[in-house]
Amino acid sequence: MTEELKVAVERKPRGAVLYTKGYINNVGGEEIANRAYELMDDGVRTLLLNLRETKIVNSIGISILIEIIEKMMDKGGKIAFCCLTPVIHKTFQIMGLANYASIFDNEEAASKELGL
Amino acid sequence: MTEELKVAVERKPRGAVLYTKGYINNVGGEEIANRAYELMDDGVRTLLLNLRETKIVNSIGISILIEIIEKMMDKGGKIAFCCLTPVIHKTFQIMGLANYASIFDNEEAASKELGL
Amino acid sequence: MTTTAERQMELTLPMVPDIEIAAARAVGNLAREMGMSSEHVDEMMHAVIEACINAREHSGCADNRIYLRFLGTSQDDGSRIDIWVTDHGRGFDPEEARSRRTAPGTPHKRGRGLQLIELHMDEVDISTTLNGGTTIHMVKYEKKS
Amino acid sequence: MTTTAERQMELTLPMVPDIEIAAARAVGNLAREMGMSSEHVDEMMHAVIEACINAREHSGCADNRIYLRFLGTSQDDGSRIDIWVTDHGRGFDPEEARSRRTAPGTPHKRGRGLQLIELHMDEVDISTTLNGGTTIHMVKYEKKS
Ligand SMILES: Nc1ncnc2c1ncn2[C@@H]1O[C@H](COP(=O)(O)OP(=O)(O)O)[C@@H](O)[C@H]1O
Ligand SMILES: Nc1ncnc2c1ncn2[C@@H]1O[C@H](COP(=O)(O)OP(=O)(O)O)[C@@H](O)[C@H]1O
Repeated sequence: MTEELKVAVERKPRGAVLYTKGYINNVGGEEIANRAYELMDDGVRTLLLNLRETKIVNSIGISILIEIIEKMMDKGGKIAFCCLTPVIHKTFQIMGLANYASIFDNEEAASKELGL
Repeated sequence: MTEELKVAVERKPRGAVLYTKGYINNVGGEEIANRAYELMDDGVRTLLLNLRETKIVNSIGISILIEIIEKMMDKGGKIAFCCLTPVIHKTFQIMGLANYASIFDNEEAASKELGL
Repeated sequence: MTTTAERQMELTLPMVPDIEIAAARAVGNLAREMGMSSEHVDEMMHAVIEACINAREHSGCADNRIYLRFLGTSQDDGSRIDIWVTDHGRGFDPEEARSRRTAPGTPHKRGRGLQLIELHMDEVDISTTLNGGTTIHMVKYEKKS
Repeated sequence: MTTTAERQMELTLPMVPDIEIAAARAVGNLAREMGMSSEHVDEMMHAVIEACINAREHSGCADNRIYLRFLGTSQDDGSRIDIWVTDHGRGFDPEEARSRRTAPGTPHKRGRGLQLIELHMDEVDISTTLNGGTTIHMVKYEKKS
């Protein structure tokens, strides 16, 4: 089965947006983590994850997202999410992710609020 | 289940093209027949069926297509098909439909050959 | 020859209009997940559609159900999908049905379902008994290239 | 209350990576065909994914198989889908697993699968015995609007 996650990066004046496409499982989560850590090493401190084209996540994938958030917080930066399906939004809430990452309905609102 | 067939008609200088989208079963076949008979009543004698967006047919649907071809032949006209998937093409051959209707790879080739 | 992966699906469906699409989609997904080529997937889907239509149109069964079983096996040299489509209906005489056939390619409005199934699949056998129902078993192979 | 339509699917899948997607897709199709809302479909798919991951990650079963059964029933007042996810593994103590949980919303890296399942579904019960395997049975309702 090929349920490979695709990640695209867009650098912004004051941060970056990561676009995901596909299933966020362990492998997909690691893929996002690698790209996020590259950006952090590059000095990015504000990162928006746009999950527009992700319809399914699993709890292992989400736990990797939590690790990324923790790493970014250690560096004094912040991570936010936008364009979640209702079920992914709900899942993020139970998993505790909504506690230290802001969640926005769309990318415009997120960019404005984050000052990207 | 809603597997409804959609049919769109485009009148051409010397005939018409019928575009189908979806499953050609008994209901879908009847839908195509109704549109085709309207066109025939209107004097259309060259009719191309573009099945570009049809991936599945069944034998009942095809038998209705054969009826349409027969009616058109009775009126001295002709019916042709284009943009069939390999499996639909093969199916048309066994069902005998390829015997009295031309089958083209694409609409350009069909229009040119039919003089639409 | 070692069998590396096997997956099975059993599906009971009510005989309602277009239910054959649910059956075809299920076998299509299974076949795609096993890496079958899209043309083979398409052929299997069309075969299952004809088998389900026959069960619905001809079996006259009382329980109004179609029973499907799909078995996918991967082997060293490729994969194989077995499909069984069963109804609890009146049964029929396949020889007699075959004798009513016209040659392939002859335009003919009905009586093509079984012929299409045989053409789309690599192996087909029918077990049917009078009032004991019908099972059509079909196999599709895909060799590793 | 009359039951107007019932469909059942049984699925045996090998425990390979991402196989949970095949399971989720199968139940998703069944639910959609029964007219369930897309949000309910999505919730069921996510619940099945977590149950399959648990079976693969924790059951330690020898046969390397996940057994799924989906039953869809339409009634006058709506529809209902029952899902069973079974493994032939080591079993576990659900009470003990629950006691290891942190409160919902507390960031915690693992130990959320069962919680997510309970949240996404209307009813969940687990039958599990030591070395006798685990079956998680879950139900989703959709009332006619
Ligand atoms: N499941 C079935 N139960 C009873 N009779 C069947 C079944 N499948 C096929 N038949 C018989 O075999 C005949 C040939 O079937 P088929 O080749 O599919 O053509 P068609 O369905 O167009 O008649 C049918 O007309 C029917 O009499
Ligand atoms: N099918 C299973 N077989 C054996 N143990 C299981 C099974 N499902 C769950 N468990 C046990 O229950 C615990 C809690 O599961 P869960 O809530 O999904 O969290 P996680 O999988 O993240 O640990 C697991 O750590 C495991 O010990």
